[in-house]
Amino acid sequence: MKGILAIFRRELVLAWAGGSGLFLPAAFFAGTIFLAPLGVGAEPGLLSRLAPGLIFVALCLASLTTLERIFQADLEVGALDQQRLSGLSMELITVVKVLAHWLVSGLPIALLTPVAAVFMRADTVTPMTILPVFLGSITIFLWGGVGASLTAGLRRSGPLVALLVLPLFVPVVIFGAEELNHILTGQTFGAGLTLLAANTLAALAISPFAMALALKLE
Amino acid sequence: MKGILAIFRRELVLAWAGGSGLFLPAAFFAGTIFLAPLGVGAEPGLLSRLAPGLIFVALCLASLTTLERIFQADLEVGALDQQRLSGLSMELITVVKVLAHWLVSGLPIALLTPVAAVFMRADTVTPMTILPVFLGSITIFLWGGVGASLTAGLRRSGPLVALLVLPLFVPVVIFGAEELNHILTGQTFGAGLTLLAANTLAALAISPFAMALALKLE
Amino acid sequence: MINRDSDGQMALKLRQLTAVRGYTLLFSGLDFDLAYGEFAALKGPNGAGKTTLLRMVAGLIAAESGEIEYSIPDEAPARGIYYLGHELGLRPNETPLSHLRDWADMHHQPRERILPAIDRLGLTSRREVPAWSLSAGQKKRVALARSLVVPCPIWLLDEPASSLDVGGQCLLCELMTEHLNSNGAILAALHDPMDLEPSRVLDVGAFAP
Amino acid sequence: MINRDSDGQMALKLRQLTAVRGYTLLFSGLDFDLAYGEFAALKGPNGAGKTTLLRMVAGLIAAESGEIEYSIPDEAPARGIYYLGHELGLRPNETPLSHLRDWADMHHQPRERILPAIDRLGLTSRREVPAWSLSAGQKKRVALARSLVVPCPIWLLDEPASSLDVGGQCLLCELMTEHLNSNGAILAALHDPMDLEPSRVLDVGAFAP
Amino acid sequence: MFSTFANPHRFMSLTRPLLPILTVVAAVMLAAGWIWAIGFVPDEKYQGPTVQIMYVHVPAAMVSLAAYSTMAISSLLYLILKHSLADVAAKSAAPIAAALSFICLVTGSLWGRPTWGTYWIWDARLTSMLFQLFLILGYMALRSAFQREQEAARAGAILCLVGAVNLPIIKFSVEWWNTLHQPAGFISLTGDSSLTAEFFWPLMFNLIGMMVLFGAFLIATMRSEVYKRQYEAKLARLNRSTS
Ligand code: HEM
Ligand SMILES: Nc1ncnc2c1ncn2[C@@H]1O[C@H](COP(=O)(O)OP(=O)(O)OP(=O)(O)O)[C@@H](O)[C@H]1O
Ligand SMILES: Nc1ncnc2c1ncn2[C@@H]1O[C@H](COP(=O)(O)OP(=O)(O)OP(=O)(O)O)[C@@H](O)[C@H]1O
Ligand SMILES: [Mg+2]
Ligand SMILES: [Mg+2]
Repeated sequence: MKGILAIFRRELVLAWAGGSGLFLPAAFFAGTIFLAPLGVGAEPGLLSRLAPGLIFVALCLASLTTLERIFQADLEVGALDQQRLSGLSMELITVVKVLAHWLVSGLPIALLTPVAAVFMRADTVTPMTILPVFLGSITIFLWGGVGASLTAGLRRSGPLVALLVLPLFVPVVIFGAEELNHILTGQTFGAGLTLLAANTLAALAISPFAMALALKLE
Repeated sequence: MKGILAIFRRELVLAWAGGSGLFLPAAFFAGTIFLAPLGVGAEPGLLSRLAPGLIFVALCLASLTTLERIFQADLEVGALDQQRLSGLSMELITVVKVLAHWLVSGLPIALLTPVAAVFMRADTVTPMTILPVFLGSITIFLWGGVGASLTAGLRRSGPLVALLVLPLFVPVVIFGAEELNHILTGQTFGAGLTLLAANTLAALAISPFAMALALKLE
Repeated sequence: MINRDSDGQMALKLRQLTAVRGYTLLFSGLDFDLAYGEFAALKGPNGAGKTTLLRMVAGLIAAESGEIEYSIPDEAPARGIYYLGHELGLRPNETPLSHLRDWADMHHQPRERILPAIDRLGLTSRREVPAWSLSAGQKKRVALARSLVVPCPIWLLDEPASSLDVGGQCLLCELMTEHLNSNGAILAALHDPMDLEPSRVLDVGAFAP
Repeated sequence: MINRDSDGQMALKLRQLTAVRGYTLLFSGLDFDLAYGEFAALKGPNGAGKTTLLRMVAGLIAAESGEIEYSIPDEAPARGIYYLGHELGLRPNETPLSHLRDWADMHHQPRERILPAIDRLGLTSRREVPAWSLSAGQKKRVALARSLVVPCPIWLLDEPASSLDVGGQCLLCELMTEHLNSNGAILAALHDPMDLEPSRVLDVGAFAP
Repeated sequence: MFSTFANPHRFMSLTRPLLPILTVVAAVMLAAGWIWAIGFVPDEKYQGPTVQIMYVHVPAAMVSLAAYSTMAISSLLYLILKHSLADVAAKSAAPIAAALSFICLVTGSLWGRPTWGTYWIWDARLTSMLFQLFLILGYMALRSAFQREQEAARAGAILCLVGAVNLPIIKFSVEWWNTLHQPAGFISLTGDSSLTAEFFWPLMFNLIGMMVLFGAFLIATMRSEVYKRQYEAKLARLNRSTS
């Protein structure tokens, strides 16, 4: 337990200081919120409708770009070997890595969603706005971790292998964006939220084993 | 000349096989065309107005995700050293690298623009639709290359790049999206196109020197 | 199979090991025993499978067939194996100090051992610079310091002497001698002879098909 | 300064070289001449600045102060320097063959030399596998094959013998002898003695502050 | 010419007396401009008392552009002449330029609320000003990521010059797009000002005062940077001679 906490703490520091910390979500956030209106024009109704889709696409990209590098970099320099020799289970190690990075680059996007919504002039912004993005971001990071570990284990750089997980993202994006849209337009939650939560649970249950297996592929 | 052609050919193969090839533009294309309507709803006028903004945001993200790795990876394994020892000018080498990656992940986005426009139900789609995205994509990739090369020498991977280049992208996004919008709504070109072209020329003239200088930083 | 008792003096028993990489059979039917207190040299030409064998023994890759049996004393940390590979496990943006702290924490070892280890390996002035800026020999020394911070009974070393200067090679011999004296076991892939004479030699090339 | 004539027998002249890395002065006032046909060994403890010096001479990093003067024969390809560093310049997903093709093209050298070079370095069976799957010694051999494909008058070698097996080290000595016989110059950072005796020794440690 | 002036010692001795003079001039100009603006200028016909913000907004906007130009020119000089004083100038101007951009943005959006009915709008001038701020922050972040001053200087200079493409866009954005923002006209090349004299002169005082204040700040930060570098060099020399 102390060992896994040590790994968690380290990954958190790495994620934070190693560049992805806050910058990445901030960058995607900025990309979403600043660049989109530049291209679309600043008409009120238009922007707020774009927001859910853009936020979820930003999440997918953030998860892939941050996670892809951690697994691959650790594998290349042999840091993963050392972690495996610590006797801790790979399932725990991988999921801890993903969660640390989610905490640093996924969660802030979720927390910033209401701000984004305000900027994009949504009708109603409640604290509930965070919920679908919160669930969606964990799920996307976990599935993204599976894609990243496959890339790393196969030593093929590049998004080719990450393409494999795109289908896993699709339900999250669809349900998540739909629910977010509901909330932003002042409607109540729909059935999508349950499906989203189910997807999150599935990701939590399956992805650790998938990631551990993928990294042992070598 | 033959040497630089060899490098160009190699970078092209790398860009293609190394993962960025076609997948990335395709993913963004899909993201734009399939995800956007999910979040926005399929009203005719609405979608076509979103298209310019979405396409340019996609270009910015595509340039960052592909370019960041090329310079850094080559620097880490020492491949850049060997290229420098070839006696070819670093200005040429860097610009050739960027253009190869643009060819593989930027140009396809430009070429797919009319298709995207049709899907998004723009009023008028002419071959001219390609022009602003074509110019814009080269420019974005060149400025993106400057950001990537500045941070590669730092050996700190991570989204510092995004912060650096986002301001450089802004004019391109503003001019480009505006012109594209003109075209899609059946208007003639505006002053923006001249400014866009001027920015492209500036990028072509300045960025090779900036990149070469930046990579000599170590 | 891991045997958690040190009564049996055998540290490692390899039985009928077979290794395949890519589509090539590297070696097959490899039998070898390593006792505690013993230093065995692993020999063989480039590409014979020395690294592959060491990684198999460390449990980092699976053997095609055959068995590997350890017996590791109870008080050893975690899996009890110190592996020094071609890749040293250094993350470029972290410092020697932060690496050693992580390793200590990960294996529940006290952090007090870190500073003496750094001193002993001559890294005192470099302990707070990022690993990418270390020289090749300095990197190797950081990885060697790990053996002092996380004391493991079985050492698996892949070309441990490479990129160390003369002083560093002496230090390595010292560390290895101390380890053997405290009843540790060492299996090391070597191309060049070391000052420390191995008690046994395992030639992977002899098991090639 | 590059002198494009080989009349002057001096391959390299280093004058009052000073190197600073981070905030540390590594060496200063270093003077050294290397003539064609000569093999000089670069010595010094870990972190003395051997790699730094070689990279400076190769033109990959700038000297803090001082001058480096080359004279390179007209027929030499490009900058005429073969640099074998700690990083071998191999992209993990490319094969030995594709690497050598690139290098040949980049320096306008005929591709016909590639296959013989691969054969000579014993890589024939490995020539089409990705570089990440090569063993340490095989990677080194790919980098050595470059010297045959792109023949440069000045060789700068950073611990060339490391991770080569006995046969590989013989081969390296052969390659170096041939290069010296065809009037080439070699400056090599070495920790261990080689079979080939260096005609001069440059001790970087002697110029440390 | 530059190198004789750019000798750090000469720079230090030249600016020692200059600094208090500039400070006093700036203080006097700004004080006069403000008292005039608040006390003696009538409220504007349409905007009422909010027009007072102009006396901060316009000088801050113009001087922030000047500050960025200073950074760009110094960077160019540094890349060409490799003289460290040019780098000192660029480095020192950055935080001042950032602060001025920030003030311009804040006062602009405070002014926007009563005049345009919104704090923020995605118009070209506003956006490009926002990105100038980001660019300067990026410049500072990039510099601080390097260990050695020379490397930081070179990287910073490259970024700053490349970022200078943004300058004309900020400057001329109001002419290229029809936006909500006021077009230039307060000082035009043809000499005729769209502002009446009663608004013009206090603004002029504030503008010149702000310009001089920028000069004073710049010189002060440059002096402390030069001191810092001299101290570090001395320390390094000491380290070398003792080790
Ligand atoms: C956040 C919002 C704003 C930003 C970023 C901004 C930015 C700028 C900039 C960069 C300039 C300097 C232009 C130059 O040197 O040529 C400027 C000038 C000026 N601004 Fe703003 N501005 C903002 C809001 C406003 C508002 C709300 C008003 C008034 C309704 C206003 C009125 C002016 C005027 C009168 C000038 C002087 C124009 C001239 O004659 O050159 N600005 N602003
Ligand atoms: N992951 C892999 N996939 C396919 N082939 C591999 C892989 N790893 C190693 N090989 C091949 O297996 C063989 C043995 O490699 P190994 O690294 O074990 O050799 P080695 O004895 O350590 O050699 P060296 O002395 O050069 O370090 C080599 O021919 C290598 O190309
Ligand atoms: N980019 C860098 N930034 C800061 N310090 C560096 C950098 N590169 C090397 N150093 C430091 O400079 C010193 C010399 O390094 P160098 O690699 O030249 O040593 P070396 O003589 O090759 O040592 P070795 O025998 O271990 O290979 C080392 O102390 C190293 O930590
Ligand atoms: Mg090996
Ligand atoms: Mg070295």
